[in-house]
Amino acid sequence: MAARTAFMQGNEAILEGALHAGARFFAGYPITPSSEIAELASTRLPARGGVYLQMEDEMASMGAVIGASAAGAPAFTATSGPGFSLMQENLGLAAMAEVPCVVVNVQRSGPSTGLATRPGQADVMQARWGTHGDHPSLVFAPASAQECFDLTVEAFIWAERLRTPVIGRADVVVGHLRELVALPDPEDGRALASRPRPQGPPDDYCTYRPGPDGVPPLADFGSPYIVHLNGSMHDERGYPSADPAQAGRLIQRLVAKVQARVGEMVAVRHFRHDPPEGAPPRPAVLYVAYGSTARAAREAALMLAEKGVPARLLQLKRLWPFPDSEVEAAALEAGLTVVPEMNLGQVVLEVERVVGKRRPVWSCAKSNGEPITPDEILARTLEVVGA
Amino acid sequence: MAARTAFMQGNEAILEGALHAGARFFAGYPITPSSEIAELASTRLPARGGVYLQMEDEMASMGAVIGASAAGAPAFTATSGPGFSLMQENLGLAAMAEVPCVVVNVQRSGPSTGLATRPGQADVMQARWGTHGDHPSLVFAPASAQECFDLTVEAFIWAERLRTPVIGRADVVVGHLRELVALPDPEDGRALASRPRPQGPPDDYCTYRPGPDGVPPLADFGSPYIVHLNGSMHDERGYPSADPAQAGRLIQRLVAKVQARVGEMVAVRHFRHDPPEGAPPRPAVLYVAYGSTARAAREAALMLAEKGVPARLLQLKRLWPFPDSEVEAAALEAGLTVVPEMNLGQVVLEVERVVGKRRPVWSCAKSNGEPITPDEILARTLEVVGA
Amino acid sequence: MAKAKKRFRVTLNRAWCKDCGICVAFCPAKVFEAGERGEALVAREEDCTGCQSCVLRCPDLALEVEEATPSQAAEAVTHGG
Amino acid sequence: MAKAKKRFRVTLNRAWCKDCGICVAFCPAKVFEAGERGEALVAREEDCTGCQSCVLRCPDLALEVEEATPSQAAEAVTHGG
Amino acid sequence: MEGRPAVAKGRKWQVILSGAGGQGLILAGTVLGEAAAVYGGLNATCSQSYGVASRGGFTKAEVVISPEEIPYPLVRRPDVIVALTQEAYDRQVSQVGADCLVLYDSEAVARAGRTPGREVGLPLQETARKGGSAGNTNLVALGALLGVTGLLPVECLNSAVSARFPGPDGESRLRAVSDGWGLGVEVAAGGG
Amino acid sequence: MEGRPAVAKGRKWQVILSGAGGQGLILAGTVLGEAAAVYGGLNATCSQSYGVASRGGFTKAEVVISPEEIPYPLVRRPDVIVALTQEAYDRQVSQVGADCLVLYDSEAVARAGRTPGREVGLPLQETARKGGSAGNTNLVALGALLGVTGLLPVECLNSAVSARFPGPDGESRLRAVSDGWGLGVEVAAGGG
Amino acid sequence: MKARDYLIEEAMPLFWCRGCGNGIILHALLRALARLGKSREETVVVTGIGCFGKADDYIRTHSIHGTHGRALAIATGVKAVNPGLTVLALMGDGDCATIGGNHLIHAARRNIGVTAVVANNLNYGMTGGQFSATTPQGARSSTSSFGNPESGFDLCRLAGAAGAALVARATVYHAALLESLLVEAISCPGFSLVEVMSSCPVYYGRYNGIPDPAAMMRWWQESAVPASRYAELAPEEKQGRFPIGRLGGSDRPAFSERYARVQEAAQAGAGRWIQAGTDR
Amino acid sequence: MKARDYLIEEAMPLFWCRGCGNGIILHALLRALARLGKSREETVVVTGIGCFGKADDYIRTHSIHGTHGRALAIATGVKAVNPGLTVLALMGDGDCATIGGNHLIHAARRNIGVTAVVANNLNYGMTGGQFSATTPQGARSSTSSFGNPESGFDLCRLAGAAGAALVARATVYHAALLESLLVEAISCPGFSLVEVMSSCPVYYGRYNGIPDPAAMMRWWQESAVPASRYAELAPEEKQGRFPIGRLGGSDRPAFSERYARVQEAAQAGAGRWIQAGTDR
Ligand SMILES: Cc1ncc(C[n+]2csc(CCOP(=O)(O)OP(=O)(O)O)c2C)c(N)n1
Ligand SMILES: Cc1ncc(C[n+]2csc(CCOP(=O)(O)OP(=O)(O)O)c2C)c(N)n1
Ligand code: SF4
Ligand code: SF4
Ligand code: SF4
Ligand code: SF4
Ligand code: SF4
Ligand code: SF4
Ligand SMILES: [Mg+2]
Ligand SMILES: [Mg+2]
Repeated sequence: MAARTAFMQGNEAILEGALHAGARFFAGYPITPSSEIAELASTRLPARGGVYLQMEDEMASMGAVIGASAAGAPAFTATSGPGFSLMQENLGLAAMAEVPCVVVNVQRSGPSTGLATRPGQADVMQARWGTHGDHPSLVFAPASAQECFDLTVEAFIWAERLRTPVIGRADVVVGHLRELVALPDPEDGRALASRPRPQGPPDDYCTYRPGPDGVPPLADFGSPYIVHLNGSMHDERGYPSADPAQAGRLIQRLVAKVQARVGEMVAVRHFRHDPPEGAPPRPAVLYVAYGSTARAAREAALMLAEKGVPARLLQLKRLWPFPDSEVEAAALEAGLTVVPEMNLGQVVLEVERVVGKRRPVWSCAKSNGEPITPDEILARTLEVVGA
Repeated sequence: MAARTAFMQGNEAILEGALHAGARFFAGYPITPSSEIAELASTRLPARGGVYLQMEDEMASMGAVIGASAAGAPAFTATSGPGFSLMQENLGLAAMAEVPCVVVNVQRSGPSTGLATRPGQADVMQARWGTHGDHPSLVFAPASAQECFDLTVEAFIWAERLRTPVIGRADVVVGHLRELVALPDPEDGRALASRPRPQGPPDDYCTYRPGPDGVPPLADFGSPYIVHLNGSMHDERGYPSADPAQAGRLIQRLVAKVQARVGEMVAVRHFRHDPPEGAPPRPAVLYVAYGSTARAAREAALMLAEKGVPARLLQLKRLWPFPDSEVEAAALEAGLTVVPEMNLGQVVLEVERVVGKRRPVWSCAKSNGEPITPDEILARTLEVVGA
Repeated sequence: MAKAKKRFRVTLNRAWCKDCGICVAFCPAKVFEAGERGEALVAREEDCTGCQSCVLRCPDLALEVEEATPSQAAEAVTHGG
Repeated sequence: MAKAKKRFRVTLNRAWCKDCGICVAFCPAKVFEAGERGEALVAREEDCTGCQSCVLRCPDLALEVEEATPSQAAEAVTHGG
Repeated sequence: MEGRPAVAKGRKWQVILSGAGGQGLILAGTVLGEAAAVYGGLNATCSQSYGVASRGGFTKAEVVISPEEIPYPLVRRPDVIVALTQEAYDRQVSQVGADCLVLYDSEAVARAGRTPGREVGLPLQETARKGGSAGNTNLVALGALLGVTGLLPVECLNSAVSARFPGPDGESRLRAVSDGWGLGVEVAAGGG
Repeated sequence: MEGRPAVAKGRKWQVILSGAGGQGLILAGTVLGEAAAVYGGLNATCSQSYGVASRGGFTKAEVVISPEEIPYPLVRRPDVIVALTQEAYDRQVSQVGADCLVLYDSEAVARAGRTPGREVGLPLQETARKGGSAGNTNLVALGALLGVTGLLPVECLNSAVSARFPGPDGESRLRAVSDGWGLGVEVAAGGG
Repeated sequence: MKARDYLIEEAMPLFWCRGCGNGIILHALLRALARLGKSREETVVVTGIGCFGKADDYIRTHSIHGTHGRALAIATGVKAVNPGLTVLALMGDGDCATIGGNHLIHAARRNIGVTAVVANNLNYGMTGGQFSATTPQGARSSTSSFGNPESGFDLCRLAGAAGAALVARATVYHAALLESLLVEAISCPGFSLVEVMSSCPVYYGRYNGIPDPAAMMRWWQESAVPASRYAELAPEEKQGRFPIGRLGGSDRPAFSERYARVQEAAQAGAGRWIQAGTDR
Repeated sequence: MKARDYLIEEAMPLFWCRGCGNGIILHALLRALARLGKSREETVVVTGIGCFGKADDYIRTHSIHGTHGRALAIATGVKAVNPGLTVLALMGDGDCATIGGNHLIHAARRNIGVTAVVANNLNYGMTGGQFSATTPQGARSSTSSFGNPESGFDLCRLAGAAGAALVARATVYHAALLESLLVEAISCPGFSLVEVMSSCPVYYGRYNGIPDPAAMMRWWQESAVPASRYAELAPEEKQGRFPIGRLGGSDRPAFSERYARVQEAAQAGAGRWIQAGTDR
């Protein structure tokens, strides 16, 4: 039950979610449309004994987040496209050294400086593939202020539990949208996000000796369990090793520890909108959508049902690991799938891969700095349904 | 006809290719295993009146490359994973501002610092999706020292012709491999790579008014045609504009200008290895491979044919835009497809998307810092062929 | 003719001006004045000494001060006087 | 007993030493010598003054110099003498 | 949810508050949304414009209020547009349908009467100035909006304003709301 | 291609040159590859080891020489291993098949005789020292390799060495090759 | 050409806020170009991202509007390839010294013949008034409500220590001085930096009790002291004051001059054997 | 604990080349920790990437081996969260001052209580001897065969100008001085930098005619001059020489001390209304 409700911006809800999950550190570099998160963090964190650091750039922000997390503070940053691009190298460090942290990317319209205040969703593939090398990827995408709160908490939980960076991917529309948010009792949350910590004699501790779930317990800098974090290839103690067997095991484990838990994570939300009773039976149209676009798709689904076409919406709350089976099941059940996105077509490629030519998959792409509207989705749907 | 042959490293051949194509500028920051390119550039470029700049980091390297290219010099840089991650933001600038340049990524084993001297191919998706926002992507992948030369020339040709950044993706094995390379007469090359330049009255010139092929002619800084380059959303003159119609057109054009010419670009190479005469007919196995892995696959194909299984290899010389139709045709003709890669499986996702469950597609992934061997590919093939 | 005091023409480009008040505050000759709603007005052009400092300091390039041609000067006198 | 000259034990860890020659070049008492193939040798331990400068400057942490216990000192004298 | 004043189930309202940067329109939108969502028991969303970034130029806030869940949170077809500057009025003229009410500041918008539907011009700025601060024009406008349309009981707005401005100038803000509301109710009563 | 000395079509050779950093093994591999490809009319590849990065530690170069095209350019199963240090010998003991020849420096490799195939120990370093420079051990080894195996006419190697070292010390390098070749031929003649 | 001839009049009025100092800097720069008789062809303006970074929208020369913080890196590439061009990098304090700090010190060290013009408004205007690397300790901003816990750079001292050929400072109040410093800087063959203390009434002013444009100008008028006089002030008198004018620089050959020597040597020399790196 | 107790003996012998200065610095650092009686728990070593960046392989305290150039950013996060820790950033010249230059100047400005130890071997050892931002003008390297056209930073001057609390320089020849400077630096509550001129015989030495380890040591012996004496040298005498010892620093409260004030104020204060940025 919500302890309190408030009318707040998505960005504000992200901050509230982080605080609720136990965040004690933020380092960032301002950038539209994420700056409100930093601004709020600059007063709220010190007020609870935490630290807000405004770093010199995004490389430094990610670096400081990693350092702070290693020192034991649940830590996060927030940015947008250009800053997210600059964070890629150190995101890889967090993945490889297994330092938990949360990175919020409030997307805007790119590429490059692009349209800095306008909506876009073209950084979705980047959130998966942006840094070099094989690495795990865990990305949540809220579609409302409430989900901004909830999924930020989720992000922290998994970051800490799995010792891995987690990305929260919002977009301008959601980040700047004000809605009612139900906030749980602050006391609940403290315990929510927590990392596995070592037990037993400190001398036996190895920074990278995995527990049964593939996640090695992590001690804080300053504790008697001496920690050796390493972004180069390393052995279980954290010391450099080029042994191929060791290397292969480590790279596999980084990905597997996340994959093993996807069943427990937030993934999708289903919406079904059927035509008014008595309408002639027709194959259903499935929308697969995420972030603010899911809201437009929902409205389009309602309109479509009105027009006599059964409409379903699969809202992706988790983008990566991609919810393959959920998408596959929903798409095979429907007659065809439409994927509306504010980019030239990114998630549609994944949907195509999963559906594998067994059903038609249509892209409904818009990339001009304007939010996609229900009417545009509907028009595109009628076009392809007709086709 | 080759004017001369030389036994040289892939990295050296990349430099020769760049020089042959007319490169006059290199800016970079050393990193294993690409440093030989910088080292050679530092003597060869000034010897022909060009410039070698060693910049303070990879952001700066990409920035200087863009500046130099805008000043009229065909320009390039070379790096590896960590540096490539840092170049992403300015790669987006080159794409958006439409400044031709070539970026060579000699891949190593990641993520993060990983195994710095060991082979890996895990930056293939990054080469497509590494920067934020919608953007074009043109990536070539050599598998021999000769192809290092040839595809570097190809990269410069298309970068200049299309006013876009082009990525040359090698890997340690190829970059450090020494083989015989046939070098054409240096005189031929000069004219090869050239950008469309404006004609007519300078006052009418608009930096972003596209020619019939969607590519706007580009004048040099210093010329009477005044150039306004812009990484923010802009109109045809290069001045900021947030008009959605304009923005939509621009983003579409950036991608379309590349897509329109893929038919003229290097794409794939086919190899067919049939069993000795008299062997019982069996469905063929297709390998789809790129870079040094294609060489291992070729050897595996020979062995497979020996064992009575018809084997085909589709070597991808161009990774992006992905050669969809070539892959589709080859895969549908074969009984099944195996995709060997030195990563946890990246290009296999594209192959799956293209083939779409109509034929089995198997990944043969290795990610431990060791090169993949023909024997491993063969073993994996026999496993899945049996299955 | 005795050396007449030079006259200047002060042009304020209303389309560019944002009424920041800098010219009003700093003109040594108090040529400008703030209007009712804070808008900048050229109130005493005839007092202008042509020092150009308002031109240099206007953040919107909205000011130009030129020596008046004799006819303009005469006109200005008529207006101002 | 008259105050005897202090004796020192100079230990060179061969497994860590890379024969860089720095100790040979800089020991003020010329305790070290380069061997046939350039390897560092403790040639005149008895001359060591215990100044520790070789310890501080050995790039491979391969040297230790400790004051010899009386028995070691005696042994050293026997050897050295 | 409990504790909220019961509000009669009404229709869905799509409202645009527009004017220039610095006129506090985002704040007004937030207060309106808050009034509806926190104090009116309705669903509400409020979003900023994604227009040209400008220093002092055109700005707008979009507010959607509905008794039902709000899937698409932006305004698709406005029911009301509040325009505090001529630029704001002009920019939106072409997008306004016949069933859209335009409420404008009669001082700032000289060239009105160009939309197909009902238009109401009120001395919003003037009323704010008279009330003590031109900076309260946004709240006067909100009051007037409620007065004219009745889209929400003014008590909800009062509660939202009191909550957001607990300080000493809360009084004057509440007055701005009620002054605006008075203007609006008069129009509603008299027809516009 | 034209202008090259005709070389009898032979078999494919997979060669590993191994030792310590600083012994010039990559250079040796390059020269050998060059000798085969540029002066022998054969196909050749030469690659560096992807082993542990080390300062002065184990290093190797892999050379593949073949009259046919070389699809896979790395060594899969070596035909010859040249080992200039004990570490190099030891590290590869377990990977050596019965048909692989091991050619080692008899001074550096004290504990030999542990591979299943033929082994030849020669005073490579000593020969280089006597020839004037221990730095030429790599070239002595190449000469010996050719002498023992005949995998390439020594003239090809001479041409490659002359081309790469046009300077005054080219002489001494050629001598190193021929000294090594002499050692090797002796073994080949006498059996090892 | 006259100053106005470099101005893109179609783009006016300026995007910047009422009373923003950027327009004063822009105008001074156009006058400096006119005084030096620079042609549009030979002049290249490189900007980053930020309020002042939008200056290129108004300048009728070659230009590139790049990425935040990277203007000097881009400018370095331009100048290296064509040393005959006049290359200007126009940046905010954040652009130049916070995210762009590395390129600043390396451009100074490398002594590349670029003139950096920094509009130092003591905060990030474009993104809503957060503190930057030049915001004074204790000042308020949208991310330092309790006073900035960090200290601001002395940009001129920093660039000087890094090796700049010329460093100078003016304020938007001292517009005539600014113009002559720009003339001097642009004429300098090595790396030059002109720091301009500039008004951001909307953020820095408002957060720190000087929201009025004229009051901000007065603030500059009062706190800036000509360098020669500043040196003579007692430590207490220096409090809250800063020197303006030419503040230093070192006389070394510019990069392009030295690189010409490299080119000569390379054209004379031969190739060499390349040693591969062992790691990383 | 004794110096050797901080050493991970299992990892020996050192990875570094014969005669490399890094081991001398490592040893001095371990002695300094011992002299200060630092426990393993309270000490955090942050490294970047490079030869000296591998120092953490041998140190038995908490450590993180990060990315190239980012050690100081990581260290800043560690210290900000737990000011009680002793945080050391061990970097090469490239790591610290070339790619990492921005973090260096900002760490100094912010006065974060971290000690930066820079092994300045005048080039990039790890990648095969290319010139770096400290390579002297004219010196040869694998990318400056014709002599470096750029000048090298005076790192101590740069960090001082950026605001460091303590800057000092030693050489690997002056190992005892180095140890005491490290003790002093680690004891300093603000940002401290100890630059150690270090031997890379394999690359810098070989390219510049000093391939012998002992000869490189002699070079340091001859070119380093104690700061007090250096100040008195005539300009000609300064040629090819540099000062060692404590070289400057400014006495300001460390970041954590100031941030504690922010936390106090925030705990006393209330929330506020957030102003959204308008762009970018
Ligand atoms: C990589 C990156 N990070 C952050 C931003 C957001 N951003 C744009 S301008 C700016 C700072 C502007 O400050 P300054 O450079 O001082 O210029 P001003 O606006 O004050 O003139 C920031 C942080 C960006 N565009 N790119
Ligand atoms: C982003 C990135 N760029 C480049 C490299 C390659 N690299 C590794 S270490 C190094 C430089 C080493 O020089 P320095 O920091 O001076 O340390 P040294 O090896 O000399 O001790 C470079 C360029 C890298 N690892 N990451
Ligand atoms: S200074 Fe310029 S912008 Fe300001 S009020 Fe005067 S004319 Fe207008
Ligand atoms: S030129 Fe001088 S006197 Fe004339 S209006 Fe301007 S500031 Fe006043
Ligand atoms: S100084 Fe150390 S490493 Fe060098 S020779 Fe002496 S003991 Fe060996
Ligand atoms: S302690 Fe001093 S005297 Fe003794 S061996 Fe070492 S350097 Fe020589
Ligand atoms: S925000 Fe500040 S710097 Fe930016 S335009 Fe406005 S006043 Fe100028
Ligand atoms: S390359 Fe240079 S710095 Fe690196 S270990 Fe060797 S001598 Fe030391
Ligand atoms: Mg600024
Ligand atoms: Mg170094």
